[in-house]
Amino acid sequence: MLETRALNLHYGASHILRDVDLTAERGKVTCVLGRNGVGKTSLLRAISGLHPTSGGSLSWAGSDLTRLPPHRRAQAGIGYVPQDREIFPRLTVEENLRTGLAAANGQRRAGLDESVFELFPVLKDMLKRRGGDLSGGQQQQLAIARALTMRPGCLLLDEPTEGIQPSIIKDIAGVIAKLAESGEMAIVLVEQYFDFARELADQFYVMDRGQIVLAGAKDALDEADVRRHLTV
Amino acid sequence: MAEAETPTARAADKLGAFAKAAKPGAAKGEPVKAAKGTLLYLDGITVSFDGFKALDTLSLVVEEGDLRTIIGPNGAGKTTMMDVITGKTRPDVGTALFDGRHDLTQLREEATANLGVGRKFQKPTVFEPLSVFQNLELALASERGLLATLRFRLDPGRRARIDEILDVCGLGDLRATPAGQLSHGQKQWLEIGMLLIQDARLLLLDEPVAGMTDEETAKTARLIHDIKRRHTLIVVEHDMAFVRELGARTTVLHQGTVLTEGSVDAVQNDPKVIEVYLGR
Amino acid sequence: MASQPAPARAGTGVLGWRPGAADLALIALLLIALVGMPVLNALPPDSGLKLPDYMIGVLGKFFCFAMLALAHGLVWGYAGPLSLGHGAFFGLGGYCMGMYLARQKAISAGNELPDFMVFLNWESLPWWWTGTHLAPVALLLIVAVPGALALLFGYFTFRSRISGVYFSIISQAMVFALMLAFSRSELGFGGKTGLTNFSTILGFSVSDQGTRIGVYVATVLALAGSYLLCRWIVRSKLGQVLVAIREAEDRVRFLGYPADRVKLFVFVLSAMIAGLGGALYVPQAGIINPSEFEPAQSIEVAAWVAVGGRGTLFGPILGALGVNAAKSWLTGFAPELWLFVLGGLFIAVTLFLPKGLAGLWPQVRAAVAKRRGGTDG
Amino acid sequence: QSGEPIKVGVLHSLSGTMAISETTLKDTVEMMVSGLNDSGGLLGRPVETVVVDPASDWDLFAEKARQLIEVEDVNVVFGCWTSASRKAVLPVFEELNGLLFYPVQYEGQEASKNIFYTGAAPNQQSIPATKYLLDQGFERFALLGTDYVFPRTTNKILDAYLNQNGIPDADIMVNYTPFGHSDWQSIISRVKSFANQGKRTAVISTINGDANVPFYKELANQGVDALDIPVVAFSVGEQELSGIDTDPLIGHLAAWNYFMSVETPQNDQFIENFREFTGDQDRVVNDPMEAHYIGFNMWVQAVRQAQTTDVEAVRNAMYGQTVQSLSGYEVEMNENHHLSKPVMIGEIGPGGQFNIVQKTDEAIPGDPWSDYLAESENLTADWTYPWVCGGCEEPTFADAGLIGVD
Amino acid sequence: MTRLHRWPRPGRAARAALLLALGLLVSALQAPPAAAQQADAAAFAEAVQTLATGDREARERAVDRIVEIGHPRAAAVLSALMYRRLATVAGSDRVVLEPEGGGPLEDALTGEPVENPEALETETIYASNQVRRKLRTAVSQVQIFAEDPQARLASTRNIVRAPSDATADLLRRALDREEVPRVEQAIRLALAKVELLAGDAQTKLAAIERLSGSTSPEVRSLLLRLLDRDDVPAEVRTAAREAAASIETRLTLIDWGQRVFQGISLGSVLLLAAVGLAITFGVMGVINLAHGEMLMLGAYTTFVVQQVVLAVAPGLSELSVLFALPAAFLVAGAMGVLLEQTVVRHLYGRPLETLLATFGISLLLQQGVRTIFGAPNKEVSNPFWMSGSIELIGGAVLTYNRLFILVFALAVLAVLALVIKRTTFGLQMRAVTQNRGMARAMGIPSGRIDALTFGLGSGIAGVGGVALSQITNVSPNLGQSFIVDSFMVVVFGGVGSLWGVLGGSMVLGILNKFLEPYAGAMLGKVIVLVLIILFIQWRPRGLFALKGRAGEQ
Ligand SMILES: Nc1ncnc2c1ncn2[C@@H]1O[C@H](COP(=O)(O)OP(=O)(O)OP(=O)(O)O)[C@@H](O)[C@H]1O
Ligand SMILES: Nc1ncnc2c1ncn2[C@@H]1O[C@H](COP(=O)(O)OP(=O)(O)OP(=O)(O)O)[C@@H](O)[C@H]1O
Ligand SMILES: NC(N)=O
Ligand SMILES: [Mg+2]
Ligand SMILES: [Mg+2]
Repeated sequence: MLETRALNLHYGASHILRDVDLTAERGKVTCVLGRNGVGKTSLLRAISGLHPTSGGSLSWAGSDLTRLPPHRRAQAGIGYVPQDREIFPRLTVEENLRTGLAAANGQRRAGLDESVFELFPVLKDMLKRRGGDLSGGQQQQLAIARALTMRPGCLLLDEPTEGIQPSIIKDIAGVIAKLAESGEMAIVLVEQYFDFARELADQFYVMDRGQIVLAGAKDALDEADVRRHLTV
Repeated sequence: MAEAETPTARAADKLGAFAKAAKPGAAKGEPVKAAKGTLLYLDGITVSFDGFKALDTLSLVVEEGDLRTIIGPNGAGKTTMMDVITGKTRPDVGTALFDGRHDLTQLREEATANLGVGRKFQKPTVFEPLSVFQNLELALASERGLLATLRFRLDPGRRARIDEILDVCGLGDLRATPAGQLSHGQKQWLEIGMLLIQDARLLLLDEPVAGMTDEETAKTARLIHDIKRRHTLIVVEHDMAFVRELGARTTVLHQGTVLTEGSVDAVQNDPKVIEVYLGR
Repeated sequence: MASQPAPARAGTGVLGWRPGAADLALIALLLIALVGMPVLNALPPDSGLKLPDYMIGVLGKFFCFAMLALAHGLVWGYAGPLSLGHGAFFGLGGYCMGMYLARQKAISAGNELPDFMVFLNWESLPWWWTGTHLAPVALLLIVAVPGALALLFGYFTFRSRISGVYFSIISQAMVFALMLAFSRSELGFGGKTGLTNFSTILGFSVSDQGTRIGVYVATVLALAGSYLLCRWIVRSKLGQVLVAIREAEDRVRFLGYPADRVKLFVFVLSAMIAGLGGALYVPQAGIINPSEFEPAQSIEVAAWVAVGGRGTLFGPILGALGVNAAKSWLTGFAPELWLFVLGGLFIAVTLFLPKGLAGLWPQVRAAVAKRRGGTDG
Repeated sequence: QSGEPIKVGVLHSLSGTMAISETTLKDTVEMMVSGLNDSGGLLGRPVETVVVDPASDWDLFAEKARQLIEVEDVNVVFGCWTSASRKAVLPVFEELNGLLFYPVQYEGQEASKNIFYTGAAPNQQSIPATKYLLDQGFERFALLGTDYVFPRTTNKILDAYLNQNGIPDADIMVNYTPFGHSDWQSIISRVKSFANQGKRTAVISTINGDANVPFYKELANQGVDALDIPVVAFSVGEQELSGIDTDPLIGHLAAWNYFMSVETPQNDQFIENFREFTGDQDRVVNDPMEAHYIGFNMWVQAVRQAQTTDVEAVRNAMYGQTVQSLSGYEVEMNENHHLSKPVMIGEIGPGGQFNIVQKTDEAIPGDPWSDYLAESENLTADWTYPWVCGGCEEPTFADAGLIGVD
Repeated sequence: MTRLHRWPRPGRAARAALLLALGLLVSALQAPPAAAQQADAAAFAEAVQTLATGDREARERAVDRIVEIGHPRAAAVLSALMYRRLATVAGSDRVVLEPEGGGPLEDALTGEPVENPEALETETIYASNQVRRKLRTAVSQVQIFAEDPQARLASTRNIVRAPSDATADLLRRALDREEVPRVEQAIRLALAKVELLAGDAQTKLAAIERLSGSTSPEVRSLLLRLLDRDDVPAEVRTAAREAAASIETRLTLIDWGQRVFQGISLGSVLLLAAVGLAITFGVMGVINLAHGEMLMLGAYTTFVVQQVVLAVAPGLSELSVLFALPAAFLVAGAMGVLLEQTVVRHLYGRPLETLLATFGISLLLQQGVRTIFGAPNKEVSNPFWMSGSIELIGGAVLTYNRLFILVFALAVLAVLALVIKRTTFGLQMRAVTQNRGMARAMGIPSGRIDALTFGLGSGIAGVGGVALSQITNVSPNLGQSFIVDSFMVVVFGGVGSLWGVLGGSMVLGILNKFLEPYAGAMLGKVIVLVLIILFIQWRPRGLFALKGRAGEQ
């Protein structure tokens, strides 16, 4: 279980996250919604450790991650698909995927898990192409596949459908659901595409101006309520 | 000089007026005849990288005043096509005639831009250390020459125009914020704003609503309907709801060439499109 | 919002220094330099404040370096390209002046050829020395030659979109090539020794203290003029375009700005300012030789700018003055240690003052603000 | 000793490319000064060095020279190595009427009133060395030099000298390389094929500084044997050789006015003192150091004679001063500001020392104006009445200033 | 100035000395044995004494005298003189020598071992060039009949250096006896050279015929000299002209080959100088101006290791370069790690600031080394297996040190390529440098990887410094003289590409060597620099640039 308690984050002098409490359980998809600029990405960056927090705590599977550097968090099982993909541009697709093995404990020798290619067949064709040469959507697929090779216990997805063609979005939805169902993985999904989110989510958090303004299980939330927070 | 009009004031009410005579989808390699009033005419464009053809004898015609949506699988070549139009990528073969006179494939980026081709990039690129306001000021339609730039004055008319666009993009409060500090979605809006204020004849929008909320998506659609009366637009998107909302003539690219072309409905129900793109 | 949100005065802190303060500081500095120093120099020798004669020359050289740094900072700090070859323009300007001075000396000795040519058995003056004995021609060449090189180099380089480290390194290649070429005695510029042992400038004896002060004052004024010119440019919209080019050159092109031409303009202008600085340097240093073209020398110029503060106009001036003063003092005061101090300074500045000396004040203010913000945030 | 210290400026590069050669000269002057103080100072006053670092940068040389004279008020400066640096400070010394002791062999064609040249003039080094080669039957010469004024001028003189001795231009090859040149492969193979034409060939090297180590290494590796193609160098001394394994170089030559290997008691003493002073038992000494030794002692004598450190008075007192050189010769300062010195030719021997194969019986007076060049053969340098000029064909009868004042 | 100089290296010198001894023994046996022996012994002792104390001319005469007398010790004494193993003993008129191949000192006259040699203060007798030339001639005349064919070859070569009629006779006699084809051919050639100038027209023609296949520039100039003479018949003239022309053609070809080798070898030096930079600059993007100082550290490590080996295990001194390789890697690598941890680490993402900081570091390191080791050069000797050269036809030579450096440079590059492309560390290193944050998010410990990467680049530079110490100055300025070239290589080749470093260094090396003969070293370099500038206009991202989108990021 991933748990943040009173998480705070600053960019310089501006206070971006204010006392964010969030819980994501294994086997569930936890969806974070909110308008542009409310701090969703910042929240994921705080969890992955890429931006230091200025207060609060974070734990995963019972152990405290608050003070750990990002690579230790990754090794502890936090996988991250960032919003702007962050592909290693001059590594080939295959090498991009291999970077995930650093965190996949015990898997380093085993090599790549072929199953990602079932989800993203285009990557299989492009193993030797450099990541930076891929089209935007291909890069997005690569970013997801790369995170999966880490075999994370907790997967953070920042708008994973952005720029991806509809048919693959459907597949991704299927995979997310499957991963969650297997009960192995906690999934935190940041999404603007409401229908997609609604279809997958077990639990919602709605953010506004750096705060959680609404939270609850899917069934417990009123869609109109949520939508209200998503409009200006 | 751009006179101030308020784009948001116009409702998206003219879907119907947009009906254009459907042209037969050009088969691969077959040249398309350019009609009168054609603003952009891509003819047999091929772009290859190490033997891989990102565009394969692509031909496309866009009329003056057209709104054209382009969809297609990831890697179909949509962004590459925009790269060719704006002079970022030189095709191996083929020409891109603009306004019937200028071959864009022979021009440098700035020349193309000065002919009136504006672009919003797939990955938002703004000038990070400059404020939102300054980003817009840079994009503001004006003489681009060296001396003109040196003499440029921000008169009240221009200021008003920037304020107006800030409003449209919902960035009014952030006008003094360095663009580097914007969130992803805010950068998207800034880019759109920069495109609008450029007052170009042909606007290329690469995935304008990626990362926007549904409401913002709708707002963008309205915006596009509004400006299409004065500009020609090519919009690339994967968000089919948005594409439907635009309701424009749609071209489907696949493997670097035109798979089919037609109204949104026709395209959506095309089994080939469903096969390669929409999924079942 | 102020009436003119140009980058240098946007007040966003992005470009560092608060403009008014920089201008005031510079005005104060130049006033002291312009009036104070000559006055101190004119004091009687036994008064404790007397500025030794030679200090005027030393200060004058610093101000020449400041012009070079200003020129470099204009390109690097605003438009982005990091030149590791700016010594080329400084040196060329210097050589043009050196040619004039060498001819003056030859003429005063009744010769057609400067000493070193006589020495190497040259029969007649090579064509590239034509007219160099005339002050107006020399003055023209001082800006035209560096400008022409910059135009040539910049035109091809910017057109080919050479940027980043590639630009830096080939600019280094340019200055290195010049160094080797000018070291060749056959080129007719005095080889490795260069041009030295001058007698008169514009008819005045170069060793006369009055002439010295004259050249010194001219230098300070030239620096002030260059500063104003640069300031005007970076505050115009062109300055914004420059910053935009620095950040995302491609994007600027897609907006229709002629990025190459803009960069070229600034680069040539910068070369001319550097050339003028070099020209004023020569009568004060008493020598010009190919060591001005040494790559390390040009790297040092970048170091001055960085120490002073990249992205400002005031910073490079401050950096050049500060580093050179430190160097001049230390080579006499601690001849065996000065490289440690200088090296340490460069490291310390980068680590602790990322925006250079000019960024010190805003940095302090930001730190204070942050502390305050932290308590109430 | 009491009173205001007498200040001695030291203007040698302690950093940059020339530090390799010049730091030892700084050490030498400091050692001499400390010795002088130990023995009671000068005119009853202590002597103090003012060391500055011109950092191998010739503008800085000029600036530092000015600083030494104007601000530090030094009475004399010992400094410079390359001719280029000397040319840079010359106007400063003339303008401020300072006094410079320049300790390095140089190309001549210059005689400043404010400089005492304690190194060799061409007729004390390059000409005798070339004559030695001619005497040994060499008929073909490769003149290799670093491209600057010393090699250029030296080669110009040697070219004229060789021509006058019946060597045609076809048998003279001239090549210049930049400072610090490090890839000598092709030049040495060219020299080898130049030498391979059946005539006995020698190399005359005016290669300076850093370029020498790679030069000699390549020479050794390409198997250029001193028995076949000897190299005689004018800028290579014990100091330069200490960076090279000299085994393969045995027999190559150098010409100087002093070698560390001369066997005299004062030389042994000097070496011992220097090693003690620097705390390094492996330090070598060389010709420019000896030149400073001579120059410094002469200056001290002149000051004592003049009873003042005033430049004019000391300058006048310098003429005719004699000092026992480390090699046991009596060397004298002439009116043309050059010394009479012995000339020695040595072959590189084991351990980087030179075996002296020829030395003149007498000290030879230095002549700054070469007799082998048309433009200078009639020039005379003499700073005493009636000549009073650094280079003229007839006496000027000008006021030499202070002559006769004690 | 007191010890006998250290042993000459094994190899040519030793071999020749051995043969000299043998050869002289032969002549010694021919000397009148019984009667004159007493008198000879006295004369011999006197001559040896003269060798020790006489002036140059006296020594030359003494050499003649010793050859004449033919004393049984003559060979040993002369070879000892030639190879500087002959010494005087302070405080006595005794002359001693170190025997061929080592062993205790022995008395020069008697060959008896010297008692208590440590107590003696000896001084090597130096034979000047003149004397040694004399010795060499004396030696070759005897040696042409030596048993070792190698010695006969060498002697043949020496003999024709100063041809005379007597030489022709000697060569003919030698030819009669010769059985080894290789030597026979050499003698024939030598003879032809002599006959070319001395013989009648018929002999001359035959000689020209024999020489026309030669590749020696010396032969060509002999032929040309023949053309200069008035007393030569027309047909000889024609033949000589043709022969000279054909030699010329061959020489030109050889010359080109030689230049290519020189270019490649210069290229390999550039490669070694630049390859470390390919990591710190090419991969990490740090404009590392302290790179040159890492080379310098490597070179100084070589010096220190050499001193240590000389002190601890002098027997291994010829191998000290090999010990220096890992040592230099560690020293420079450790310095790299230290710098990364203290300075560079704080500057990632600010490449231009690293330029300033590393410039500062370079000043510090330079002055630090100057303070510790002093400004003058340090001696690093070449081991014997890296000294000398292979002689090819036509006077072309391949020097061993350059061959080694070439092979070594390629090996270093290959190892580096393997590390980068094939190992996990290499992958993580590239990932970290391309996107530090994301690499961390992928579980890669970027701090450690960064430090190791910078350490690797620096360590490799240190290893390069070991090689450079073999061909250039070991001085505090060493780095400065290579830094500009290193950057040129990396940029010319294409930043971030190992192939680029290889291609860049080789192209620049060869270009340089082809321009140098026409333009001179200085102008040649200027032209190369201008060509680099022009080339970059054409390929703005270097020879091996990444194309496409990935290259822009
Ligand atoms: N590097 C930065 N420096 C300063 N402020 C920043 C920075 N990055 C983001 N911000 C600010 O922090 C706020 C939250 O940004 P964040 O990226 O977390 O939003 P988001 O919810 O992910 O938005 P979006 O839906 O557009 O991706 C925004 O208002 C943005 O302006
Ligand atoms: N430099 C390159 N080298 C190799 N392949 C490239 C290069 N540049 C682009 N490609 C390939 O060209 C194809 C077209 O890319 P493009 O970006 O135009 O696609 P797109 O239609 O915009 O896709 P998306 O919807 O994902 O943005 C992709 O398959 C991409 O991998
Ligand atoms: N005078 C010299 N050696 O430069
Ligand atoms: Mg976001
Ligand atoms: Mg795309």
